[in-house]
Amino acid sequence: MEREADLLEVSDRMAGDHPPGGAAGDVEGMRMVEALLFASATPLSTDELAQRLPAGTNVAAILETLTRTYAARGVNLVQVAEKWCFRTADDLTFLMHESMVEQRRLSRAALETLAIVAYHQPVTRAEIEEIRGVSTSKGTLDVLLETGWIRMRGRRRTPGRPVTYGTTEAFLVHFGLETIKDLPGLEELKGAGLLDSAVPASFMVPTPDDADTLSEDEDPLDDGSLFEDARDPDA
Amino acid sequence: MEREADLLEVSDRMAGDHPPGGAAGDVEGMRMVEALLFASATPLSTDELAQRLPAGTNVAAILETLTRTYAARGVNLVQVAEKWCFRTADDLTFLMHESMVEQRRLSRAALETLAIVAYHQPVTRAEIEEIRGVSTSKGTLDVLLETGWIRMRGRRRTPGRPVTYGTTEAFLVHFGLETIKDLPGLEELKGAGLLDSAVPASFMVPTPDDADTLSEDEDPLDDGSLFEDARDPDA
Amino acid sequence: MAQSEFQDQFDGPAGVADSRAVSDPTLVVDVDGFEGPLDLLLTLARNQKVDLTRISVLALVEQYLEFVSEARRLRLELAADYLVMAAWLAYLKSKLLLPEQKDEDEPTGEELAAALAFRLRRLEAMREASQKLMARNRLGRDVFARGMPETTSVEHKNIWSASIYELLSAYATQRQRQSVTSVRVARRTVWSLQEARELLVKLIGRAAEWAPITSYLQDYLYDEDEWATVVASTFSASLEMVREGRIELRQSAPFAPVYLRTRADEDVHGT
Repeated sequence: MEREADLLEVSDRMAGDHPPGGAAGDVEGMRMVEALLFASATPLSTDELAQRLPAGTNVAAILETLTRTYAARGVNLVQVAEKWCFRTADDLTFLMHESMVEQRRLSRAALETLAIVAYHQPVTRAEIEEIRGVSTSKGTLDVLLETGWIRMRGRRRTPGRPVTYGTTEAFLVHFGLETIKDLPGLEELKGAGLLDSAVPASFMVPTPDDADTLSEDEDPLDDGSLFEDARDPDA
Repeated sequence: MEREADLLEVSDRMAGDHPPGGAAGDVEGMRMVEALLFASATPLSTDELAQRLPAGTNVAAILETLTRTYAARGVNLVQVAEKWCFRTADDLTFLMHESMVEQRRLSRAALETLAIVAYHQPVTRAEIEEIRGVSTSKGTLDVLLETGWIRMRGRRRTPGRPVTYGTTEAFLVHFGLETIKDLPGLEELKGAGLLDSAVPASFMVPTPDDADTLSEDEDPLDDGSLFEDARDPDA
Repeated sequence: MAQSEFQDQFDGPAGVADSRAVSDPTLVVDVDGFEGPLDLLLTLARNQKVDLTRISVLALVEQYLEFVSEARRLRLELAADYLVMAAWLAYLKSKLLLPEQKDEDEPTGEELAAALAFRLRRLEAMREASQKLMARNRLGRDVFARGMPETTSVEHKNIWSASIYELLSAYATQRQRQSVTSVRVARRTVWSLQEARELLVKLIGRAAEWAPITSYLQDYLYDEDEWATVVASTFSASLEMVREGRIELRQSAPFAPVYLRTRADEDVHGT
């Protein structure tokens, strides 16, 4: 048979150092082991293979040859717990990671919270809630931290030492702002029609400041207690 | 690298007639395609492979080389449903009792119906009955739908808007067909005019068509009424 | 019959389903395991041991009719399909035997025979095709896929997006929402016409001298909020009293103070 001759030649080349009279001549045996190991749902031991192969097949020699044949390929013949199976080559496992990139939009609550952090930073969660008039779920801040647009800055020097939040450089980059001070102020918001011109006189839009240096009433984050806080449901 | 040199040599021998500068030189590409196809539970298209390989990889050439490389082995690289996958060599079936999946025995009526759907698709139940000369029990189509080999495609634009049936990708995968045009004996049947629908005297020789897009005389399934059909108490 | 109704609904009013409405598929199988008259005809045709393209349709028709009459002689229950087919074949036979008539509307015997032969060949072809199909190397029976597919791990990565417009409008909207304090509409004090008139009557008494209307009201105009209603109601009440002839009004120019006094000839009016 042509293909047998072909394979023989190949095997000879691939496993040039096999002992004469070994497995290399048993082309059919080699094909059978390949097929059995490929289709099996579990790794197979040498004995299990031998049971399913024609009597007298030198399974051990075939396995040795095949191990060498496949060593350089994308799939290797490996031994796991004294059983044999094919496995993707170690250096190619990166191919098995498929990264799914999903475009997601921020929820309304997240947008509001983000905006408040941007304008009112450094701001604590309680302050955000006060401005929004509703309680902010932990999830909303988590999502915003995941976006990389806000960060924990420090702790407010008030009872409970709440964490203060501020925006990051990634925030500026994403929203195309050169500095945080480019965020429009009260008059600009009115001018753009975003704010009703009839807002009460007491209405203030703060001048945002994302300076890295902590403000006077902020303490640096202390990692130990931060962890504690982060787990605090009320934090 | 030693193993690359090794593999290169092998590939050169195995695929001696490949064009110079083809895939044979892309040892890493070849290893990656091997790994991806070995690992995947489902056949992968050339595009799907290309997406997961470094840009510029000549996937088609690699697949051609690999097909030839594996042709003589216990596991072959084959094309089904226009996608690629490894399958055990068909002459080694006798070894595979352990891996064999319990196959549902199809009745003669179901087999005939399956063939009619495959060769005459898109086809309505009335047309199936016309060809078989006997009314089709609902169970027959149900069984075939359950195998996942046939599907409801749409509705024929004729009075009563009957449902049209066609085959699925699972059908191609199960029967190892690259495309629906590879159905056995298709050309002869077409040549003999046996795929004509005799009743409406159409002189066109239809070709089975499992394309997802509906043909001109098909309407999309309307979920509402389809559901009604499926729930028929006689079903 | 429920079955035929169902078929109609499923495939529409197709002739094929209708013509067979009276037959029950389970009965069909009972006739010696044939799947309908076409299957029986195909089996008979095969018995001619020739290529299906060269069968003698006439001989086939006779065999079928013979089969049916034999079945009847044995009092076998034949499904209606078989009888319908028998009737049609008897018609075909007569067509084939009688000299051809010039009737362009009806198909000739040869055409009918050819149509029948075509149907038989097509059915046989489909049976062969199904056998060829089933004989292919089928997945899980003849050829096998990888028994231990390596699952690819999927890493979900989110890319968040929001525009500066969304950000600002969210901020403005929610700040504004919060800035709107509830407005309570204060209840206004309104002097009714009745009250104003009573007051007026009491205040002017029998004053016969012209005096500005507001001079009477000095005690009541201390509250700015009430000024308008007091003046308006009093003026309206005074107009009414003028109409009744009880007082007189005088104004020298638009917006000039309005003067009023009791009417001098009240006794005349009283008569």
